[in-house]
Amino acid sequence: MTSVFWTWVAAFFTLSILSFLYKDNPFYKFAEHIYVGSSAAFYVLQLWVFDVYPKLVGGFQYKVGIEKWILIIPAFLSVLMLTRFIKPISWLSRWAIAFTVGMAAGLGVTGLLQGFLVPQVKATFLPFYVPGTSFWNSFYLSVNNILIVLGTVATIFYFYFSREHKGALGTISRAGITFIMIAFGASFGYTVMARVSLLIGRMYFLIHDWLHLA
Amino acid sequence: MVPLLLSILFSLEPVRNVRAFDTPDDGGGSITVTWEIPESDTFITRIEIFRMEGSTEAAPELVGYFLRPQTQFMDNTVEDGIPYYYFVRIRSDSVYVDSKITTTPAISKAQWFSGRRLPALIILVLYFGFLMFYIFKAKTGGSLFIRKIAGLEAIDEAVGRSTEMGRPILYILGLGYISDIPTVASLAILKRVSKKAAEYEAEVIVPCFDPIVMVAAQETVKEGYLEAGRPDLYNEGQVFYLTSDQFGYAAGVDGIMLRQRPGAVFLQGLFYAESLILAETGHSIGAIQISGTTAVTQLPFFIAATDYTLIGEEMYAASAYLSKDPLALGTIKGEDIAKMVLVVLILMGALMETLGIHWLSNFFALF
Amino acid sequence: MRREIPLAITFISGFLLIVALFIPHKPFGTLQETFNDWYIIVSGFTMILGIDSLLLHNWNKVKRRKSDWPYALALIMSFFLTFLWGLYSIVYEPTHNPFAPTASFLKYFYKSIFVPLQATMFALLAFFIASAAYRAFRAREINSTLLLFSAALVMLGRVPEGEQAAPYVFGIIFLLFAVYFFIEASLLTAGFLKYLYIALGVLLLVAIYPVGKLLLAYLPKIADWIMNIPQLAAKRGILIGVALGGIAMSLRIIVGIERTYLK
Amino acid sequence: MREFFEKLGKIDRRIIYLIVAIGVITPILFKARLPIKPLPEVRQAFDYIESLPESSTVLISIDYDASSMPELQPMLYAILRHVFRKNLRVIMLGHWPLGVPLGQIALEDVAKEMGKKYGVDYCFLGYRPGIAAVMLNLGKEIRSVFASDYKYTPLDSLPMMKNIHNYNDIALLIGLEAGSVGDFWVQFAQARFNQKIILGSTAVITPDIYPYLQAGQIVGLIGGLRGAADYETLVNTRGPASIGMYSQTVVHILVVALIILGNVGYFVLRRRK
Repeated sequence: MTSVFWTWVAAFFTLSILSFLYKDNPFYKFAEHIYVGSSAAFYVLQLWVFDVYPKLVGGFQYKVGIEKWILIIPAFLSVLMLTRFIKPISWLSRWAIAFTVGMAAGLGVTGLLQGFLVPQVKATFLPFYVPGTSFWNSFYLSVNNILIVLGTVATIFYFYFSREHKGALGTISRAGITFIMIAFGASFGYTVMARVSLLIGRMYFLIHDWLHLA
Repeated sequence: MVPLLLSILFSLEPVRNVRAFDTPDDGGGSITVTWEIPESDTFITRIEIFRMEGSTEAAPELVGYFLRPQTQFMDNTVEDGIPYYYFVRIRSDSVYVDSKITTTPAISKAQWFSGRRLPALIILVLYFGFLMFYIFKAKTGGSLFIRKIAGLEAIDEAVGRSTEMGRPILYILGLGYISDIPTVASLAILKRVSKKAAEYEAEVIVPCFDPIVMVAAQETVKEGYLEAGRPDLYNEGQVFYLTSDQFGYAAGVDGIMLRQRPGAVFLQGLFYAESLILAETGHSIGAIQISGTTAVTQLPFFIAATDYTLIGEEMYAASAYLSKDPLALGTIKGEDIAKMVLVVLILMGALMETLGIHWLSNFFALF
Repeated sequence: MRREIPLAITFISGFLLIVALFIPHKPFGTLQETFNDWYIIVSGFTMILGIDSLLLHNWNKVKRRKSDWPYALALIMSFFLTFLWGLYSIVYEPTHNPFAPTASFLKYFYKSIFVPLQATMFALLAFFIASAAYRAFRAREINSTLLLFSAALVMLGRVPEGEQAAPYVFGIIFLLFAVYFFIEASLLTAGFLKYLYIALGVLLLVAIYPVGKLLLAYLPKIADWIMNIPQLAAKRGILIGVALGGIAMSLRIIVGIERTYLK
Repeated sequence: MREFFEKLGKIDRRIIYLIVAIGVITPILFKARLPIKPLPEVRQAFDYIESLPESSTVLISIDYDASSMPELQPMLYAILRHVFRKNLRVIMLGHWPLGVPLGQIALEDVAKEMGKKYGVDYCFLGYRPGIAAVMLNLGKEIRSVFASDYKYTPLDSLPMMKNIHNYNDIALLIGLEAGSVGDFWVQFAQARFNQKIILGSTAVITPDIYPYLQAGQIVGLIGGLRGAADYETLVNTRGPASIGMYSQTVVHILVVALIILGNVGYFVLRRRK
C-alpha cells in the first residue's frame, strides 16, 4: 500500500512539472517551491555528511601535528565569511572571498595549462599524409587530418581580437566561423537522443508504473 | 596441469635486471621497481614483488603482485630515508622462481623540482612574459584596438530597453563555483550590468546556485551601484541563494522569469544541461537574452535560443572590453600574440609529423 | 587596508598554487588538495549564509503577504521538513546516515519526491530542444544552412532506421530548395544570376537520387565523420582560445588588474 | 495562403510540445517495436555472459545517479534478467552514493520476479568512499572494505560469499557508468588484476570508452539507450529501452520535419517582402 501511495506522489510531482509547458499554474508553482526548498535542505545534508563533517570534524579527530592545526585557517576563513551577519565588520568577509578567488586564479592557470592547452595543441600535431591500406584509404585519412589542422587554426583566428577582421584575417576567421557553425549543429543533433531518452523515461514511468497501461 | 608440466619441462626462468630506485618527480614515499620478463612468459600466472628493509638479510615482505605480465611496480608504502632491497618472484601455479636481489639500496626522497614539468614551466613563463610585456607597454601609453564584440555592445541596449519597459533585469551566473574562472569572468560583466542598471534606476535580480558565489555577487553588485553613485538603490535581497541542485535551480529561475517578467536576461558563466531550459523559458517571456559560456557542449543551445552569445574566449575578453582598462586590454594583445605563436607551432608540428620528425610532439607529451 | 589585504591574499593563494605545480616536495605537492579541503570547509559554512538568504527572501514574501506568499511558505516548510527528516535518519536510524540505502530519507523522500522532480525538470529538455530547433534552424545564409544540415544529418544518423528516413527527408529538402531557386529565377530578368539559379535548381533535382542512395548506405558513418572531423576541429580551436583567455584572466586576477568585488 | 505560410513559420511552441509528447507516448502505448539490429559491441557483451558457466559470480557496480537513470536503469534490468536466467550469482556495489539505492531497487525487483534468494543468489554491499581504494582492496580481500553487506550481515554468513575473496573469484565485472569511474575500473581491476569487464555507459561518455574496447581492455560495451535497447532485444525482453527506440526515431524525424516546415514558411515570407 505504501508503495502505491509513493508512486502517486511521484506521479503528482511529475505531472505538476510537466504542466509548466502549457503555462505557469498553481501546480507548477507548488512543485517548484517544494523542489527548491527540499533540494536546498538536501544539499545542506549532503554537504555536511560527505564534505564538512569528514574534512573538518574528522580532520580534527584523526589528523596529527601540523596537518591538524593548519585546519584553523579554513575555520578562521569560515568565521570571516560569517561576519556578514554583523554589518559593521561585514567587510571582513572579503578576505575569505579573496582566498577563494585567488584559488580560482591558481587552479585556472594550472588546470587550463595541463588539462587543455598543451593536450589540445599536441593532439593537433597530425601528419598531413597518412599511408593507408589503399590509395583512397590513404587519401581519406590524409584529408581528415588536414581538415582538423586547418579547422583548428581557422577557429583560433576567429578569436583574434586586436585587429579588425578584414582582408586575409577576415577570410580565415570566416572559415573559422563556418567550422564553428557545423560543429554547433552536429553537437546539437548529437544531444537530441539523450534528451528524448529522459522524456521517454518519465513517460514510461507514468504509463507503466503509475497507470499500468503498457 | 598442462602449464605445470610444461613449466617443469622448460624450467621457469627468473626475471632479469631487477632495478629499484627512488620514483622521480614526486613528493617522496615511493620507490619504483622495474624488471624484464623472460621469453617464456606464457606460463606466468602471477608476479610477486618482495621487499627487504634495511639490509638484504632482513625478512622479505610481499608488497605487491600482478596477475598478468607487468614490468613495473610502484611501491608507495616506503618511508623516506630508509634503504630497501627488492626481488621479484614469478609463479606458474605452484611452481615459482625468484630473481636476484637488487644490489644497490633504493632510498626514497622528495624532489624540489619536477623535471617532468619543465616544458610546462617554459610555456607558462613565455606566455606570462608576453602578457606582462603588453601590460607594461599599455602602461607607457599607446591605445590598443579591440574588435567589436556584438554580444557586449548589446549589454547597454538590453539594460536600457528593459528599463523602458519598466521590467527588472535578471542576471544568472550559472552553476559554476567561485573557483571556476568563467564565474569570475561573469562577475566582471555583472559589475558593468549593475552599474548601468543603477544609472537607469532599474532593478537587477541575481539568483545564485552557490553560496560563496552569492556572497561575491552581493559585493560585486554593491560595487557596481557605488560606482554609478547610487549606493542607496542597492539592497541585499536582490542577490539571493536558491538551491545547489542543478534542476532545482533551473525550476526556481524559471519561476522567477515567469512571475517577475524580466526585460533582459543575462546567462553568463558555466552552464550544463539546464542551459536550454533557462534560455527557452527566457525566450518565451520575450526578454532580450545575452548568453555566454566556455562550456562548448552548451554553446549550440545558447546560439539557438538567445539573441547574443559570447563564445568561449569572448567571455574572458569581456571584462577588458567593457572596462577599457588599458592594462587589461594589454593582456588581450598578449593573448593574440600567443595565438599566433600557437598557430605557427601547430602548423610546424603537423609538418614535422608529416616528415617523420617527432621531437616537438614528444616535448608536448612530457606533461 | 580594506583593499590591500584582500588583494594580497588573492595574490598569495593564486601564486602558491601555480608554484606548487612544479614542486613535488611537501607541502607544495599536496597544496592543491589542501586548498580544496579548505575551500570545501569554507563553502560548508557559507551555506549558512545561503540558507539564511533563501529563507529570509521567502519569509519576507510571507510577512508582507506578497502575491504567491502561500508558495513561499510551502518552500520554507519543505525546507525544514526535509532537513528534519534527514536529521531523523542521522540520529535515530541504525545507519546514522540519511544517504544509506536503508534510510527512510533515501527510500521515500529521495526516490518519490526528489528523483521525480529532478528527472522531470531534466526531461523538459526534450520539448525545449524541439522548439529551439524549429525556431532557430532557418537557412538564412550559408553558415546557418550548414548548421541546419549538420544538425539534421547527425540527428537522423543516431537513431535506428534513421538511414531509412533520411533519403526522403533530404529529398524533400532538396526539392524545396530547387523550387525556391526556380521561383527566384522566374522573377529575375535574363542574366547570369538567373541562369545560375536555374542551374542550381536542376543540380539539386538531379542530386536527389544519388544523395538518397548515399545516405541510405552511409548515414551513420557520415554522422560520425561530422562529429569526428569538423566538430572536433572547431571544438579544439574554441578550447585553445578558452585556455589562453582563462590563463590571462587568472593572471589579471593574481596581479590585481581584475578585481570585481573590490573597487 | 499568405496566412498559412506565416503560421508555418510561427507555430506556437505549445503545439510543438504537443507533437513531441504524442511522438513519445503513442509508440509506448501501442507497444510498437522497431526491428533492432544489435551493435557488435553489445552482442560481444551478451555473448560473454552467455559463455559463463552456471553459478559463476558477477560483480555489478552502480556508478550513476538519478539523472542518468533513463539510460542506465533499463540496461541494468536487462542485464540482471540475463544474469539470473543464466543462474549466475550477483554481487552489487557502487561508487555514486546517491545512485546505489537505484541499483538496489532494480536488484530486488528482478530477484523477486525470477525467484532468487538473498545471500544465496545475490547480495548487495552498498557504497564505501574512496574509489581507487575500494578497487585495489577488491584485488586482495573483499572483506577488507566490505566486512558486511548493507544490512550489517557479515559476508561470511552469506552462503554465496563464502568462497569469494578477490577478483580471482569473480568471473565478470559489469560497470554502469555516467562519469569517470569506468576509467578507474579499467585502470585498476583490468590492468592490474586482469579482471574481465563489461561497461555500460550513458551516450555522453560512450565515445570516451570506445578506446578500451578497441584495445581489448573490456570484453563488451553497451552505450546509451540504443545499447540498452540492443541488450533487451538480445535477452528477448520488452523493456523501456526497446519500446523507447521507436519513440526516439519518431521524435527525431518529427523534429527534422518541423525544421523543414519552419523553413518553408520562412522562405515564402521572405520572398513576399
